[in-house]
Amino acid sequence: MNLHEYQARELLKAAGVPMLDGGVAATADEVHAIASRIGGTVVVKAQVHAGGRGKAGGVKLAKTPAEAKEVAARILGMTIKGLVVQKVLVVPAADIASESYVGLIMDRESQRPLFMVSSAGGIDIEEVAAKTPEKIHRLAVDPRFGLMPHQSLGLALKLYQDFNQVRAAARMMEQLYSVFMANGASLAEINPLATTSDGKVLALDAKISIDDNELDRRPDLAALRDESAEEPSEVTARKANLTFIKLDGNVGCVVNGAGLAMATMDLVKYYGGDPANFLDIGGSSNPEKVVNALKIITADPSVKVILFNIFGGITRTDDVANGIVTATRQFKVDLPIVIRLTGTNEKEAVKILEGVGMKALNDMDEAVKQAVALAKGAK
Amino acid sequence: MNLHEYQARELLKAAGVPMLDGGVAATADEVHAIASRIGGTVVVKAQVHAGGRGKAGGVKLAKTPAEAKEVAARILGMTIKGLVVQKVLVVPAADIASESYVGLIMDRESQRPLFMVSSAGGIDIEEVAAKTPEKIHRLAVDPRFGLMPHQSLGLALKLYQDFNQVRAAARMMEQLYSVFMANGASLAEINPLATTSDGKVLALDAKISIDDNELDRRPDLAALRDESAEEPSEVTARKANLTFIKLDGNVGCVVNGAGLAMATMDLVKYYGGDPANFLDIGGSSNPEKVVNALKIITADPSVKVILFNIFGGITRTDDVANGIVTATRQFKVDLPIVIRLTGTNEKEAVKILEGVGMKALNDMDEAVKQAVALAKGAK
Amino acid sequence: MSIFVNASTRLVVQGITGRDGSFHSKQMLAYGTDMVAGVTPGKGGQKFEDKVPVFNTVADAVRETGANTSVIYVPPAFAAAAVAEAADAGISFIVCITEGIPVLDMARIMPFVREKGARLLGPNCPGLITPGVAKVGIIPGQICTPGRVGLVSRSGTLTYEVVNQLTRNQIGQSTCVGIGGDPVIGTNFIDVLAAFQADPDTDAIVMMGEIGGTDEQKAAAFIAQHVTKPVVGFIAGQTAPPGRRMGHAGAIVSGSSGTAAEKIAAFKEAGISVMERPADVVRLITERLKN
Amino acid sequence: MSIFVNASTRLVVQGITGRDGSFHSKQMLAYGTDMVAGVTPGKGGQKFEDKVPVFNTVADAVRETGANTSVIYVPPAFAAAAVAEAADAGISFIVCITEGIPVLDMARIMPFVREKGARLLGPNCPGLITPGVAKVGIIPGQICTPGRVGLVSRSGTLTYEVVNQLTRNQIGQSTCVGIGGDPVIGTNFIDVLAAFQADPDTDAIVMMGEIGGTDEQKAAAFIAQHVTKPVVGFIAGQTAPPGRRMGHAGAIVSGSSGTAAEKIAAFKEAGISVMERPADVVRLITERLKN
Repeated sequence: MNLHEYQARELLKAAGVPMLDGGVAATADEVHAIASRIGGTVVVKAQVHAGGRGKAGGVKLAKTPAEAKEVAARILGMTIKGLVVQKVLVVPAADIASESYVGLIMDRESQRPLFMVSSAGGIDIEEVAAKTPEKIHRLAVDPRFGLMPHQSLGLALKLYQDFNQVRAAARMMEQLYSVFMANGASLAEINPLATTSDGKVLALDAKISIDDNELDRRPDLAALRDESAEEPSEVTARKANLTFIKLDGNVGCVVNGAGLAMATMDLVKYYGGDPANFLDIGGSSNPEKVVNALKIITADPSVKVILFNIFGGITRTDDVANGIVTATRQFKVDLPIVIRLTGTNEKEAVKILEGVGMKALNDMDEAVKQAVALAKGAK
Repeated sequence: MNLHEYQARELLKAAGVPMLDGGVAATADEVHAIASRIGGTVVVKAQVHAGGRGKAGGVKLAKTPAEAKEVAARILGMTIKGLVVQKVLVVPAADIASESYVGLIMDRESQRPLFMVSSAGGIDIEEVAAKTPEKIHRLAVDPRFGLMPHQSLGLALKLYQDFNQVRAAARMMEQLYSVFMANGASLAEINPLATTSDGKVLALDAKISIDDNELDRRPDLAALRDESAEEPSEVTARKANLTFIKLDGNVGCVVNGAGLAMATMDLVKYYGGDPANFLDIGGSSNPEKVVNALKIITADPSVKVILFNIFGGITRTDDVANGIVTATRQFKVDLPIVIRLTGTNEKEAVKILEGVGMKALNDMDEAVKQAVALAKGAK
Repeated sequence: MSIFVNASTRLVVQGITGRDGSFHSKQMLAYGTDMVAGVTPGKGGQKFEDKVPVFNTVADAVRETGANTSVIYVPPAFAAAAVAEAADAGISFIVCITEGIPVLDMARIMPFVREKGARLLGPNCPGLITPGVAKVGIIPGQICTPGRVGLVSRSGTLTYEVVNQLTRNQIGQSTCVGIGGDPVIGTNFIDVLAAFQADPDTDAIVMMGEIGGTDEQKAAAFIAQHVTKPVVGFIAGQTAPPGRRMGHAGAIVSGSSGTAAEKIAAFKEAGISVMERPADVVRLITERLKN
Repeated sequence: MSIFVNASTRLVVQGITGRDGSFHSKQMLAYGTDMVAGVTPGKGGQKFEDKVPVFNTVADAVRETGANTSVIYVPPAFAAAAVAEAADAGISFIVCITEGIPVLDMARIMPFVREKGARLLGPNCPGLITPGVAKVGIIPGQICTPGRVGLVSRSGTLTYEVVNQLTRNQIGQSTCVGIGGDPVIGTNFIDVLAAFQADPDTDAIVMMGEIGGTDEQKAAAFIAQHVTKPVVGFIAGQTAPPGRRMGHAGAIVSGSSGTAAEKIAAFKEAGISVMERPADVVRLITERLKN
């Protein structure tokens, strides 16, 4: 789960990371009030879960409260990469002398939180990484010992010469690490970590993503989720414990397991069709999930056929069958449904489906071919 | 530094350890008020840094607030093992069904915090340990991983059969461990860990000692020190950064290093004398320390001679010589002083002492023999 | 023989009395797996299905039954601790089925598992099966048949699909292993490939990868250097949309790697026969075993 | 030769610019120790005494000077971290002089030091000296003389006392080692005894213990089993009052052990000649070397 910049700032601030005092607002009037309180030039920043806000016009300078209000009125409601801006963050404009980058991510390879720092920070950090990888310094932190003082100092020495700045940056890395670990983050970034012309070191922008698996036991973090900033169909899917990604085709896919879901989409393409979505109903079986999956897919008008591809393991195919039967009783499904079921409790599943006059195929290729043919016939 | 029971209770309570609600008081009237608030039978417990309070009459039951006041009036001001009772803790009398023991100590051998638990808790736990060591279960916790859930459960299973009690005890061990680690404890004990007749698990008494080396960076813990509950000469010594233990003899010893201090006392005894104290001025040299050491020793009327035994390493002997000179200028020292100095900056030290007409010996045996002879002559 | 589980596997099920744990324990028992114990704290002393003794702790189970392998079905919040408990109790092979374990929980306990000398398979994996001998996890036993093809996969149900293709075409398996797709896993492709290479009863290997990360490329490099047995591979996700970027850091760590095209190229370069669709496995394995 | 420090010792001083660090660094330099670097964060680029380069980090010092041994004089709150830094930078022998380090700090970093394969001497110890070759720590050089008696002690100044007795009587030392008396230390009696036993240039060993704990008894048992060289021992604290009890737990852990009488008995049983007073060392060593 991605946090908004203003939420990430709050977590970092509580840990002591130095940053400029700002405020978050949902209306242009609130922005005026905040800008008045701050005084001087401010930056108004769109709070959306999308990169490249600045280039999309979602970050603007304003010299006066009146200008801030005006700018905010333009940014609020703006759409950036499909997401509507609901809130803006207002912070004083900083007098930046240099920009560094500090990122901390859960690294698959080392299986540890990995620091990446560079004195060449700012919005072009990815280009720096691609073109001059030697400018990115890395350190995997052993969680058994935490970030040790000589390690944070060593990282900070890659960023600054002035020892006051080195110590300030080292402290911020320790704070960033503690926020990361304490909140089950999968990513925590400060970019830019800026020095001002009077030598101070400040976090000017922050990004934190929380591991979704932490949220069940951390209601405080789960409460930070801003559903208004997400794709509605994905919100519905997540609430139903489904993984759903909308695509452009017309074959609606309901599959158990991400690997098989991808392989099913690949096979739809292989046989000349176009998948309408990625939808993984996951491991544990629960008829309700199938009902929700069908609701989400049938809500997409471009879908012409629904393809179930279920290989039972931990998922019991009879549960899926029951879900299909329940769904078709709860609401009318006008689309053709092609069902492929095999594995755990397959016999029971077939019986259940046959009981309502539905048929289940056993072969994946055959099911996909049928679904593609139906989708083409429906055009 | 030992905490009082009521202070230890506060740390444990903040960590969530279940215990009976009580109050601490310095006067009998306050005890009356607390007992009235609690209602029913209470226990009034002397808050002193000494074991065997109960046997010394420092722990009493009282059925009414009036009786509690009366009991408190007797306990407050009582002397237990040389320490005057300044405060009492008042807690409800618990209906105890069983008493277990849970202790956590920094263990030299494993170099880890070591849990010791026994279902045979209570005041006789040391006898249990001596006579039936198999009743004490031990677990050294690896600080890299902390106390893992299966470990706390395993310990709790040594104490209880009822699984609600097992889980409650496991949780308390986790809380005890977190208090131990978060406060730099060298010891944390719950004894008894009691079950009440209605099956609840409660900490009825608690003892925590903080590593003295933690106190510099933990003013919150240092503030818990109760100097009124300590031997005054030892308070003075500690404030002067000296390690001082009063003994029964008449040869006052000022030595640098605990090992040499003990060997000096042993040698005093070897030559027929009796040391008046153990006093270690420690490693780093500082003339002020010597002045304070002399003040503490000369305050003891039984001292007949003062013996310095300084072997310079990190301690510079010239600093010690300067300290002696400063002290004898600041206040009159009526006792004979035998000085043995050797090691770092020895030549400078001898020169300093000779400058004020004092003599320094080079040999430890000779110095001790002289001091013992002077002490005997003074009798 | 087989890899990781075989006739001397003595299995303890952690979370045997839970919904998923009891369902799959019955299936493992029915398959003939030598299940010697179950663990559910607080339920020690019970018997599962009237025959498998249940203990409060894995240590008790090991002491009383000599269990050497464990499979974990406990809820995500407790699963990493269950892995640590198994490792601490001396279990040498631990299979964690549980999905949704916080990644940092795993990052914290993995070093402990390694220090204890245990091997962890998973988490968030379907486990493994040595057909005809032992099933540890949730791979449906009826789709497998004993034989000499080893299979390793990052995904669950896709594994079943391919195993099923093999079995329907009378190509038996030595062991089928699902390594799981979580960021922190105990056993990776290379570990399994090395085991299959060393197993005298495995003649060929099927490897099922996915888009994302670079594990498949590393495995391909390992195969080129160390695996002499024929390998057939698949990459799922050729038509999948690119995953969400994880900040700048995600882009910096992974660079441009992780696409299906890149992985397929790495496979081909390493001499791996690449399946276009799951059903291709039969033809390719047959071809490679002929040569 | 000697143990732990010798002619190939290349020393880095952590905390070289502090009060104690600079004082003792001058003494170590004067003694002829091959001091190649100093470390004080923020003072990188300076020179100590116009010749020893100062670095910001131990890693820099190791890379630039090939330092292999470190001695630590940093304040207690930072000393455990300094030990970890040295170990992480590849220093193989670390001497920590600092007194007053929180015990849990040491308990937390000791496993790291071990994993890095480094040996730590101390903390809260006087260091060690191989007379005529290298002094690492604070043992006064002028009281030592080269020779063939190895000395190990839990205390600082008591060590000096005994070394002084030896030197004044023309009994030279191979290496004198102070292990320190903190609850958590890196090198114990047994480690040093084993090193002396293996050192071809050590003929006899002097071991100085104290009351408290059971390290001396364990060392005596080790000596009885593994040390063939003559050993002379001392226990300080025969007349000391019993230490304060550390709750019930302290009593349970240590039982009745820790008294001088018990330790002296263990020494005698292990064939160690026991000194009644420090000056006895000369007579006893001379006797034992004759036989």
